[in-house]
Amino acid sequence: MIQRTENIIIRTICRILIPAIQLFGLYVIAHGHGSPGGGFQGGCILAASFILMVIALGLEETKRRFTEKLNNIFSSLGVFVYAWTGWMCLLLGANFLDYSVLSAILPADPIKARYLGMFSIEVGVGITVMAVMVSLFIDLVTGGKHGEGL
Amino acid sequence: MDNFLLGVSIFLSVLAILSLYRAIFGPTDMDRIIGVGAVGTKTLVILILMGFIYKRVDMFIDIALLYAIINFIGGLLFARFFMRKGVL
Amino acid sequence: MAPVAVVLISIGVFFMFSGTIGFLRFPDFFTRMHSTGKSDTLGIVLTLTGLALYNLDHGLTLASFLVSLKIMFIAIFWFAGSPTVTHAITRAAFKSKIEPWTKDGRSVIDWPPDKEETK
Amino acid sequence: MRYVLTFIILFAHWIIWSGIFDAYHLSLGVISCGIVTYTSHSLLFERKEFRAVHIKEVTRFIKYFFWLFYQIVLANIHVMRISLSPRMLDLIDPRIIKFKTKLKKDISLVTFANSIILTPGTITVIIEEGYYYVHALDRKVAEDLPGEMEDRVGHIFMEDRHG
Repeated sequence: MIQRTENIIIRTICRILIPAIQLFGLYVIAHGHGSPGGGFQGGCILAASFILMVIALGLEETKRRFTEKLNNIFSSLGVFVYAWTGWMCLLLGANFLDYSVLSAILPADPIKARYLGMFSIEVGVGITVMAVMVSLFIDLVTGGKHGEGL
Repeated sequence: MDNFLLGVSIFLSVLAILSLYRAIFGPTDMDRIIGVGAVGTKTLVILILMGFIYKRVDMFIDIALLYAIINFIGGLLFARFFMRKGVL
Repeated sequence: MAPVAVVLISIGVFFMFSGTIGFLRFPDFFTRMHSTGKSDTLGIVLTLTGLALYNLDHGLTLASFLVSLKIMFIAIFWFAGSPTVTHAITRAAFKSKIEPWTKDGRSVIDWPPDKEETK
Repeated sequence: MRYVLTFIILFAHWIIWSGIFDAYHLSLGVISCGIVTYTSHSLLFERKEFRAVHIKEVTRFIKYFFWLFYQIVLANIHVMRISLSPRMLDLIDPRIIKFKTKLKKDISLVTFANSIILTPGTITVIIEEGYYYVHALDRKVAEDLPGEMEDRVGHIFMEDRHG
Protein backbone atom coordinates (compact mmCIF):
# COMPACT_ATOMS: atom_id res chain seq x y z
CA MET A 1 0.00 0.00 0.00
CA ILE A 2 1.28 3.45 -0.81
CA GLN A 3 1.35 5.05 2.59
CA ARG A 4 0.36 8.50 3.65
CA THR A 5 3.45 10.62 3.55
CA GLU A 6 4.81 11.51 6.94
CA ASN A 7 6.38 14.57 5.44
CA ILE A 8 4.55 17.68 6.59
CA ILE A 9 5.75 19.96 3.81
CA ILE A 10 4.65 17.83 0.89
CA ARG A 11 1.34 16.97 2.51
CA THR A 12 0.39 20.54 3.27
CA ILE A 13 1.46 22.01 -0.05
CA CYS A 14 -0.30 19.24 -1.98
CA ARG A 15 -3.45 19.78 0.06
CA ILE A 16 -3.45 23.44 -0.91
CA LEU A 17 -2.61 22.86 -4.57
CA ILE A 18 -4.94 19.93 -5.39
CA PRO A 19 -8.19 21.99 -5.56
CA ALA A 20 -6.51 24.56 -7.80
CA ILE A 21 -5.28 21.83 -10.15
CA GLN A 22 -8.70 20.19 -10.30
CA LEU A 23 -10.33 23.51 -11.09
CA PHE A 24 -7.73 24.11 -13.80
CA GLY A 25 -8.59 20.76 -15.36
CA LEU A 26 -12.28 21.64 -15.43
CA TYR A 27 -11.38 25.03 -16.90
CA VAL A 28 -9.43 23.38 -19.71
CA ILE A 29 -12.40 21.12 -20.49
CA ALA A 30 -14.89 23.99 -20.43
CA HIS A 31 -12.80 26.31 -22.62
CA GLY A 32 -11.73 23.75 -25.16
CA HIS A 33 -13.13 25.81 -28.03
CA GLY A 34 -11.32 29.07 -27.38
CA SER A 35 -7.95 28.09 -25.95
CA PRO A 36 -5.58 25.13 -26.26
CA GLY A 37 -6.90 22.01 -24.66
CA GLY A 38 -10.16 20.14 -24.61
CA GLY A 39 -11.48 16.93 -23.27
CA PHE A 40 -8.37 14.79 -23.36
CA GLN A 41 -6.03 17.38 -21.89
CA GLY A 42 -8.46 18.39 -19.17
CA GLY A 43 -9.00 14.76 -18.24
CA CYS A 44 -5.25 14.27 -17.97
CA ILE A 45 -4.92 17.27 -15.65
CA LEU A 46 -7.74 15.93 -13.47
CA ALA A 47 -5.97 12.57 -13.35
CA ALA A 48 -2.75 14.38 -12.39
CA SER A 49 -4.50 15.88 -9.41
CA PHE A 50 -5.46 12.39 -8.30
CA ILE A 51 -1.85 11.24 -8.73
CA LEU A 52 -0.81 14.12 -6.49
CA MET A 53 -3.43 12.98 -4.01
CA VAL A 54 -1.92 9.47 -4.03
CA ILE A 55 1.50 10.97 -3.27
CA ALA A 56 0.25 13.24 -0.52
CA LEU A 57 -2.52 11.33 1.21
CA GLY A 58 -1.72 7.73 0.34
CA LEU A 59 -3.51 5.16 -1.75
CA GLU A 60 -6.00 4.20 0.91
CA GLU A 61 -7.32 7.69 1.44
CA THR A 62 -7.49 8.28 -2.31
CA LYS A 63 -9.48 5.12 -2.79
CA ARG A 64 -11.85 6.22 -0.08
CA ARG A 65 -12.41 9.52 -1.85
CA PHE A 66 -12.53 8.10 -5.39
CA THR A 67 -13.61 4.50 -5.03
CA GLU A 68 -13.08 1.65 -7.45
CA LYS A 69 -16.81 1.53 -8.12
CA LEU A 70 -17.01 5.24 -8.84
CA ASN A 71 -14.02 4.85 -11.13
CA ASN A 72 -15.76 2.13 -13.15
CA ILE A 73 -18.97 4.14 -13.32
CA PHE A 74 -17.09 7.22 -14.54
CA SER A 75 -15.10 5.39 -17.16
CA SER A 76 -18.27 4.02 -18.73
CA LEU A 77 -20.33 7.17 -18.17
CA GLY A 78 -17.98 9.15 -20.39
CA VAL A 79 -18.34 6.70 -23.26
CA PHE A 80 -22.08 6.72 -22.67
CA VAL A 81 -22.27 10.50 -22.99
CA TYR A 82 -20.08 10.45 -26.11
CA ALA A 83 -22.03 7.67 -27.81
CA TRP A 84 -25.46 9.05 -27.04
CA THR A 85 -24.59 12.51 -28.28
CA GLY A 86 -23.70 10.81 -31.57
CA TRP A 87 -26.71 8.52 -31.57
CA MET A 88 -29.13 11.39 -30.93
CA CYS A 89 -27.89 12.99 -34.14
CA LEU A 90 -28.34 9.68 -35.94
CA LEU A 91 -31.85 9.28 -34.57
CA LEU A 92 -32.78 12.80 -35.67
CA GLY A 93 -31.88 11.94 -39.24
CA ALA A 94 -28.34 13.26 -39.73
CA ASN A 95 -24.87 11.77 -39.67
CA PHE A 96 -23.13 10.49 -36.53
CA LEU A 97 -21.96 13.50 -34.49
CA ASP A 98 -23.61 16.01 -36.82
CA TYR A 99 -24.60 18.27 -33.96
CA SER A 100 -26.61 20.95 -35.75
CA VAL A 101 -29.76 18.81 -35.89
CA LEU A 102 -29.76 18.74 -32.09
CA SER A 103 -31.54 22.10 -32.22
CA ALA A 104 -34.77 20.12 -32.70
CA ILE A 105 -34.66 18.89 -29.09
CA LEU A 106 -32.54 21.60 -27.44
CA PRO A 107 -33.88 25.12 -26.89
CA ALA A 108 -31.24 26.63 -29.17
CA ASP A 109 -30.59 27.57 -32.77
CA PRO A 110 -28.37 25.27 -34.90
CA ILE A 111 -25.13 27.18 -34.25
CA LYS A 112 -25.66 27.16 -30.50
CA ALA A 113 -26.69 23.49 -30.70
CA ARG A 114 -23.42 22.63 -32.50
CA TYR A 115 -21.61 24.40 -29.69
CA LEU A 116 -23.43 22.47 -26.98
CA GLY A 117 -22.97 19.16 -28.77
CA MET A 118 -19.24 19.73 -29.01
CA PHE A 119 -19.14 20.61 -25.32
CA SER A 120 -20.96 17.42 -24.31
CA ILE A 121 -18.51 15.34 -26.39
CA GLU A 122 -15.62 17.02 -24.59
CA VAL A 123 -17.19 16.35 -21.20
CA GLY A 124 -17.58 12.69 -22.11
CA VAL A 125 -13.98 12.38 -23.29
CA GLY A 126 -12.74 14.18 -20.19
CA ILE A 127 -14.59 11.94 -17.75
CA THR A 128 -13.41 8.75 -19.45
CA VAL A 129 -9.81 9.89 -19.76
CA MET A 130 -9.71 10.90 -16.09
CA ALA A 131 -11.10 7.59 -14.84
CA VAL A 132 -8.95 5.43 -17.12
CA MET A 133 -5.78 7.40 -16.33
CA VAL A 134 -6.34 7.06 -12.60
CA SER A 135 -6.96 3.32 -12.79
CA LEU A 136 -3.92 2.91 -15.11
CA PHE A 137 -1.74 4.78 -12.63
CA ILE A 138 -2.95 2.75 -9.66
CA ASP A 139 -2.52 -0.52 -11.55
CA LEU A 140 0.99 0.44 -12.69
CA VAL A 141 2.38 1.53 -9.35
CA THR A 142 1.00 -1.46 -7.47
CA GLY A 143 1.66 -4.13 -10.06
CA GLY A 144 -2.06 -4.77 -10.46
CA LYS A 145 -2.43 -6.04 -6.89
CA HIS A 146 -3.45 -2.70 -5.37
CA GLY A 147 -1.26 -3.67 -2.46
CA GLU A 148 2.48 -3.05 -2.28
CA GLY A 149 3.97 -0.55 -4.63
CA LEU A 150 6.17 2.45 -5.39
CA MET B 1 11.35 45.03 -27.77
CA ASP B 2 10.58 41.93 -29.82
CA ASN B 3 14.27 41.55 -30.58
CA PHE B 4 15.05 41.79 -26.88
CA LEU B 5 12.54 39.05 -26.06
CA LEU B 6 13.89 36.89 -28.87
CA GLY B 7 17.43 37.36 -27.56
CA VAL B 8 16.34 36.45 -24.06
CA SER B 9 14.69 33.27 -25.27
CA ILE B 10 17.78 32.26 -27.28
CA PHE B 11 19.94 32.87 -24.20
CA LEU B 12 17.59 30.77 -22.10
CA SER B 13 17.75 27.96 -24.66
CA VAL B 14 21.54 28.00 -24.32
CA LEU B 15 21.15 27.77 -20.54
CA ALA B 16 18.73 24.86 -20.98
CA ILE B 17 21.28 23.03 -23.12
CA LEU B 18 23.94 23.65 -20.44
CA SER B 19 21.62 22.21 -17.79
CA LEU B 20 21.07 19.21 -20.03
CA TYR B 21 24.73 18.34 -19.45
CA ARG B 22 23.91 17.34 -15.88
CA ALA B 23 20.80 15.49 -17.00
CA ILE B 24 22.93 13.32 -19.30
CA PHE B 25 26.26 12.94 -17.47
CA GLY B 26 25.13 13.49 -13.87
CA PRO B 27 26.96 11.12 -11.53
CA THR B 28 23.84 10.14 -9.56
CA ASP B 29 20.16 9.70 -10.38
CA MET B 30 19.22 12.74 -8.32
CA ASP B 31 21.51 14.92 -10.44
CA ARG B 32 19.61 13.83 -13.50
CA ILE B 33 16.28 14.69 -11.89
CA ILE B 34 17.30 18.20 -10.97
CA GLY B 35 18.87 18.57 -14.42
CA VAL B 36 15.51 17.84 -16.00
CA GLY B 37 13.84 20.18 -13.53
CA ALA B 38 16.25 22.97 -14.42
CA VAL B 39 15.49 22.48 -18.11
CA GLY B 40 11.80 22.71 -17.18
CA THR B 41 12.13 26.09 -15.50
CA LYS B 42 13.81 27.55 -18.55
CA THR B 43 11.19 26.05 -20.84
CA LEU B 44 8.43 27.65 -18.76
CA VAL B 45 9.85 31.12 -19.32
CA ILE B 46 10.54 30.40 -23.00
CA LEU B 47 6.88 29.38 -23.50
CA ILE B 48 5.60 32.71 -22.16
CA LEU B 49 8.21 34.61 -24.20
CA MET B 50 7.00 32.76 -27.30
CA GLY B 51 3.49 33.94 -26.42
CA PHE B 52 4.69 37.54 -26.47
CA ILE B 53 6.62 37.07 -29.71
CA TYR B 54 3.64 35.49 -31.52
CA LYS B 55 1.19 37.98 -29.87
CA ARG B 56 -0.94 35.16 -28.42
CA VAL B 57 -0.16 35.46 -24.72
CA ASP B 58 -3.60 34.32 -23.55
CA MET B 59 -3.10 31.04 -25.37
CA PHE B 60 0.48 30.27 -24.34
CA ILE B 61 -0.21 31.16 -20.72
CA ASP B 62 -2.42 28.08 -20.30
CA ILE B 63 0.30 25.85 -21.72
CA ALA B 64 2.84 27.45 -19.40
CA LEU B 65 0.66 26.90 -16.34
CA LEU B 66 0.10 23.31 -17.37
CA TYR B 67 3.86 22.91 -17.82
CA ALA B 68 4.45 24.26 -14.33
CA ILE B 69 1.97 21.76 -12.88
CA ILE B 70 3.48 18.83 -14.78
CA ASN B 71 6.99 19.86 -13.70
CA PHE B 72 5.88 19.99 -10.07
CA ILE B 73 4.16 16.59 -10.12
CA GLY B 74 6.99 15.04 -12.14
CA GLY B 75 9.61 16.22 -9.65
CA LEU B 76 7.68 14.80 -6.71
CA LEU B 77 7.01 11.48 -8.45
CA PHE B 78 10.62 11.03 -9.58
CA ALA B 79 11.91 11.84 -6.10
CA ARG B 80 9.59 9.25 -4.67
CA PHE B 81 10.40 6.69 -7.34
CA PHE B 82 14.16 6.88 -6.91
CA MET B 83 14.02 6.58 -3.12
CA ARG B 84 13.65 2.84 -2.71
CA LYS B 85 11.74 1.40 0.20
CA GLY B 86 10.74 4.56 1.87
CA VAL B 87 7.89 6.95 2.34
CA LEU B 88 8.47 10.37 0.90
CA MET C 1 6.41 50.33 -18.10
CA ALA C 2 8.67 48.85 -20.77
CA PRO C 3 12.04 49.99 -19.31
CA VAL C 4 11.13 48.58 -15.87
CA ALA C 5 10.14 45.31 -17.55
CA VAL C 6 13.46 45.17 -19.41
CA VAL C 7 15.40 45.72 -16.18
CA LEU C 8 13.42 43.06 -14.29
CA ILE C 9 13.76 40.51 -17.09
CA SER C 10 17.50 41.15 -17.36
CA ILE C 11 18.04 40.70 -13.63
CA GLY C 12 15.93 37.55 -13.61
CA VAL C 13 17.78 36.03 -16.55
CA PHE C 14 21.09 36.91 -14.91
CA PHE C 15 20.05 35.05 -11.76
CA MET C 16 19.10 32.04 -13.88
CA PHE C 17 22.49 32.26 -15.61
CA SER C 18 24.34 32.25 -12.28
CA GLY C 19 22.18 29.34 -11.13
CA THR C 20 23.13 27.32 -14.19
CA ILE C 21 26.81 28.11 -13.79
CA GLY C 22 26.69 27.07 -10.15
CA PHE C 23 24.78 23.97 -11.16
CA LEU C 24 27.65 22.96 -13.41
CA ARG C 25 30.48 23.89 -11.05
CA PHE C 26 29.51 22.81 -7.55
CA PRO C 27 31.16 19.63 -6.27
CA ASP C 28 28.30 17.44 -5.03
CA PHE C 29 24.58 16.89 -5.26
CA PHE C 30 23.47 18.96 -2.26
CA THR C 31 25.43 22.05 -3.21
CA ARG C 32 24.16 21.79 -6.78
CA MET C 33 20.64 21.74 -5.40
CA HIS C 34 21.37 25.09 -3.74
CA SER C 35 22.19 26.83 -6.94
CA THR C 36 19.52 25.37 -9.20
CA GLY C 37 16.62 25.37 -6.79
CA LYS C 38 16.98 28.91 -5.54
CA SER C 39 18.47 31.11 -8.20
CA ASP C 40 16.05 29.67 -10.72
CA THR C 41 13.07 30.42 -8.47
CA LEU C 42 14.03 34.04 -7.95
CA GLY C 43 14.91 34.35 -11.63
CA ILE C 44 11.53 33.00 -12.73
CA VAL C 45 9.61 35.24 -10.34
CA LEU C 46 11.48 38.37 -11.47
CA THR C 47 11.19 37.46 -15.16
CA LEU C 48 7.47 36.74 -14.91
CA THR C 49 6.87 39.99 -13.02
CA GLY C 50 8.67 41.85 -15.76
CA LEU C 51 6.62 40.10 -18.45
CA ALA C 52 3.37 40.87 -16.60
CA LEU C 53 4.32 44.56 -16.51
CA TYR C 54 5.24 44.47 -20.19
CA ASN C 55 1.87 42.93 -20.98
CA LEU C 56 0.12 45.94 -19.43
CA ASP C 57 2.13 48.21 -21.71
CA HIS C 58 -0.16 47.78 -24.73
CA GLY C 59 -3.10 49.48 -23.07
CA LEU C 60 -4.82 48.72 -19.82
CA THR C 61 -7.90 46.68 -20.70
CA LEU C 62 -9.68 44.10 -18.58
CA ALA C 63 -8.45 41.22 -20.73
CA SER C 64 -4.79 42.22 -20.57
CA PHE C 65 -5.08 42.86 -16.84
CA LEU C 66 -6.44 39.33 -16.35
CA VAL C 67 -3.61 37.89 -18.45
CA SER C 68 -1.12 39.71 -16.23
CA LEU C 69 -2.84 38.28 -13.17
CA LYS C 70 -2.51 34.83 -14.73
CA ILE C 71 1.22 35.34 -15.23
CA MET C 72 1.52 36.36 -11.59
CA PHE C 73 -0.51 33.29 -10.68
CA ILE C 74 2.13 31.12 -12.34
CA ALA C 75 4.79 32.96 -10.34
CA ILE C 76 2.94 32.32 -7.09
CA PHE C 77 2.40 28.68 -8.02
CA TRP C 78 6.11 28.34 -8.67
CA PHE C 79 6.89 30.06 -5.38
CA ALA C 80 4.84 27.46 -3.52
CA GLY C 81 5.78 24.45 -5.62
CA SER C 82 9.51 24.83 -6.25
CA PRO C 83 10.67 24.62 -2.61
CA THR C 84 8.50 21.56 -2.17
CA VAL C 85 10.14 19.77 -5.08
CA THR C 86 13.57 20.85 -3.84
CA HIS C 87 12.80 19.49 -0.40
CA ALA C 88 11.40 16.22 -1.78
CA ILE C 89 14.44 15.53 -3.95
CA THR C 90 16.93 16.49 -1.22
CA ARG C 91 15.12 14.30 1.28
CA ALA C 92 15.06 11.40 -1.15
CA ALA C 93 18.80 11.83 -1.74
CA PHE C 94 19.54 11.96 1.97
CA LYS C 95 17.43 8.89 2.67
CA SER C 96 19.07 6.92 -0.12
CA LYS C 97 22.43 7.54 1.56
CA ILE C 98 24.10 9.96 -0.82
CA GLU C 99 27.03 11.36 1.18
CA PRO C 100 27.25 15.15 1.36
CA TRP C 101 30.58 16.65 0.33
CA THR C 102 32.21 18.23 3.39
CA LYS C 103 35.59 19.64 4.24
CA ASP C 104 36.17 17.89 7.55
CA GLY C 105 34.17 14.71 7.06
CA ARG C 106 31.51 15.34 9.70
CA SER C 107 28.31 15.62 7.70
CA VAL C 108 25.73 16.16 10.47
CA ILE C 109 26.45 18.49 13.40
CA ASP C 110 24.24 19.92 16.13
CA TRP C 111 23.44 23.59 15.97
CA PRO C 112 24.30 25.93 17.60
CA PRO C 113 27.67 24.27 18.29
CA ASP C 114 28.71 23.56 21.86
CA LYS C 115 30.91 25.94 23.77
CA GLU C 116 33.96 23.68 23.91
CA GLU C 117 33.79 23.01 20.22
CA THR C 118 34.03 26.65 19.20
CA LYS C 119 37.19 27.21 21.32
CA MET D 1 -18.65 27.86 6.47
CA ARG D 2 -15.65 26.25 4.84
CA TYR D 3 -17.82 25.29 1.87
CA VAL D 4 -18.62 28.96 1.29
CA LEU D 5 -15.03 30.08 1.75
CA THR D 6 -13.67 27.38 -0.57
CA PHE D 7 -16.27 28.27 -3.18
CA ILE D 8 -15.40 31.96 -3.07
CA ILE D 9 -11.65 31.32 -3.40
CA LEU D 10 -12.12 28.87 -6.27
CA PHE D 11 -14.53 31.17 -8.08
CA ALA D 12 -12.03 34.03 -7.87
CA HIS D 13 -9.50 31.74 -9.54
CA TRP D 14 -12.04 30.79 -12.20
CA ILE D 15 -12.71 34.43 -13.03
CA ILE D 16 -9.00 35.16 -13.36
CA TRP D 17 -8.46 32.18 -15.66
CA SER D 18 -11.61 32.38 -17.74
CA GLY D 19 -11.78 36.04 -18.65
CA ILE D 20 -15.13 35.57 -20.45
CA PHE D 21 -18.13 37.03 -18.67
CA ASP D 22 -21.24 35.73 -20.41
CA ALA D 23 -23.96 33.68 -18.73
CA TYR D 24 -22.86 30.41 -20.33
CA HIS D 25 -19.28 30.49 -19.09
CA LEU D 26 -20.17 31.87 -15.68
CA SER D 27 -22.70 29.09 -15.13
CA LEU D 28 -20.06 26.53 -16.18
CA GLY D 29 -17.77 28.16 -13.63
CA VAL D 30 -20.37 27.86 -10.89
CA ILE D 31 -20.90 24.17 -11.73
CA SER D 32 -17.14 23.43 -11.81
CA CYS D 33 -16.48 25.28 -8.57
CA GLY D 34 -19.38 23.41 -6.99
CA ILE D 35 -17.91 20.06 -8.01
CA VAL D 36 -14.43 20.93 -6.77
CA THR D 37 -15.82 22.40 -3.55
CA TYR D 38 -17.78 19.24 -2.90
CA THR D 39 -14.84 16.92 -3.55
CA SER D 40 -12.04 18.81 -1.84
CA HIS D 41 -13.32 21.26 0.77
CA SER D 42 -11.68 19.14 3.46
CA LEU D 43 -8.36 19.40 1.65
CA LEU D 44 -8.15 23.15 1.53
CA PHE D 45 -9.22 23.87 5.11
CA GLU D 46 -8.65 21.35 7.83
CA ARG D 47 -10.25 23.26 10.66
CA LYS D 48 -14.00 23.67 10.70
CA GLU D 49 -14.67 27.04 12.32
CA PHE D 50 -13.18 30.45 11.64
CA ARG D 51 -12.65 33.43 13.86
CA ALA D 52 -11.66 37.00 13.18
CA VAL D 53 -8.09 36.18 14.24
CA HIS D 54 -7.51 34.33 11.00
CA ILE D 55 -7.99 37.43 8.89
CA LYS D 56 -5.16 38.98 10.86
CA GLU D 57 -3.00 35.98 9.99
CA VAL D 58 -3.48 36.69 6.28
CA THR D 59 -2.39 40.33 6.55
CA ARG D 60 0.60 39.36 8.68
CA PHE D 61 1.50 36.69 6.17
CA ILE D 62 1.53 39.23 3.34
CA LYS D 63 3.76 41.53 5.40
CA TYR D 64 6.06 38.59 6.12
CA PHE D 65 6.13 37.74 2.42
CA PHE D 66 7.69 41.07 1.49
CA TRP D 67 10.30 40.75 4.23
CA LEU D 68 11.06 37.23 3.00
CA PHE D 69 11.43 38.46 -0.58
CA TYR D 70 13.99 41.03 0.55
CA GLN D 71 15.92 38.32 2.42
CA ILE D 72 15.79 36.06 -0.63
CA VAL D 73 17.30 38.74 -2.85
CA LEU D 74 20.09 39.42 -0.33
CA ALA D 75 20.92 35.75 0.09
CA ASN D 76 20.71 35.15 -3.65
CA ILE D 77 23.37 37.76 -4.28
CA HIS D 78 25.55 36.01 -1.68
CA VAL D 79 25.18 32.61 -3.37
CA MET D 80 25.66 34.19 -6.79
CA ARG D 81 28.99 35.65 -5.66
CA ILE D 82 30.06 32.21 -4.46
CA SER D 83 29.04 30.35 -7.58
CA LEU D 84 30.61 32.87 -9.97
CA SER D 85 33.83 33.23 -8.00
CA PRO D 86 36.88 31.41 -9.39
CA ARG D 87 37.94 30.28 -5.88
CA MET D 88 34.59 28.60 -5.22
CA LEU D 89 35.89 25.53 -3.40
CA ASP D 90 37.62 27.69 -0.76
CA LEU D 91 34.52 29.74 -0.06
CA ILE D 92 32.03 26.96 0.57
CA ASP D 93 31.89 24.83 3.71
CA PRO D 94 28.81 22.66 3.28
CA ARG D 95 27.39 20.56 6.09
CA ILE D 96 24.08 19.44 7.53
CA ILE D 97 23.18 21.19 10.76
CA LYS D 98 20.57 20.00 13.21
CA PHE D 99 18.63 22.30 15.51
CA LYS D 100 15.51 22.18 17.65
CA THR D 101 12.53 24.32 16.78
CA LYS D 102 9.88 25.76 19.05
CA LEU D 103 7.13 25.87 16.42
CA LYS D 104 4.30 23.39 16.81
CA LYS D 105 1.52 23.92 14.27
CA ASP D 106 1.69 22.22 10.88
CA ILE D 107 1.22 25.39 8.88
CA SER D 108 3.94 27.32 10.70
CA LEU D 109 6.36 24.37 10.40
CA VAL D 110 5.71 24.31 6.64
CA THR D 111 6.03 28.07 6.26
CA PHE D 112 9.31 28.07 8.16
CA ALA D 113 10.68 25.12 6.18
CA ASN D 114 9.72 26.67 2.85
CA SER D 115 11.23 29.99 3.88
CA ILE D 116 14.47 28.21 4.73
CA ILE D 117 14.44 26.52 1.35
CA LEU D 118 13.66 29.70 -0.54
CA THR D 119 16.52 31.54 1.14
CA PRO D 120 19.54 30.44 -0.89
CA GLY D 121 22.31 28.71 0.96
CA THR D 122 20.04 26.59 3.12
CA ILE D 123 17.82 23.60 2.34
CA THR D 124 15.58 21.83 4.81
CA VAL D 125 16.42 18.16 4.45
CA ILE D 126 14.20 16.48 7.05
CA ILE D 127 11.85 17.59 9.80
CA GLU D 128 11.72 14.99 12.55
CA GLU D 129 10.15 15.28 15.99
CA GLY D 130 10.78 18.96 16.37
CA TYR D 131 14.26 18.84 14.87
CA TYR D 132 15.20 20.50 11.61
CA TYR D 133 18.01 19.05 9.54
CA VAL D 134 19.23 21.86 7.33
CA HIS D 135 21.94 21.67 4.70
CA ALA D 136 23.87 24.92 4.76
CA LEU D 137 26.25 26.07 2.07
CA ASP D 138 28.69 27.94 4.28
CA ARG D 139 29.14 29.13 7.86
CA LYS D 140 27.77 32.61 7.31
CA VAL D 141 24.30 31.48 6.22
CA ALA D 142 24.25 28.79 8.92
CA GLU D 143 24.76 31.33 11.68
CA ASP D 144 21.48 33.06 10.83
CA LEU D 145 19.50 29.97 11.77
CA PRO D 146 17.00 29.64 13.43
CA GLY D 147 17.11 33.29 14.43
CA GLU D 148 14.81 36.04 13.38
CA MET D 149 12.91 34.08 10.76
CA GLU D 150 11.57 31.59 13.28
CA ASP D 151 10.37 34.36 15.55
CA ARG D 152 8.58 36.06 12.68
CA VAL D 153 6.87 32.84 11.56
CA GLY D 154 5.81 32.13 15.13
CA HIS D 155 4.44 35.65 15.32
CA ILE D 156 2.29 35.22 12.19
CA PHE D 157 0.48 32.13 13.34
CA MET D 158 0.39 33.11 17.03
CA GLU D 159 2.21 30.11 18.38
CA ASP D 160 2.41 31.45 21.91
CA ARG D 161 -1.29 32.16 22.29
CA HIS D 162 -2.75 28.96 20.81
CA GLY D 163 -5.00 31.06 18.55
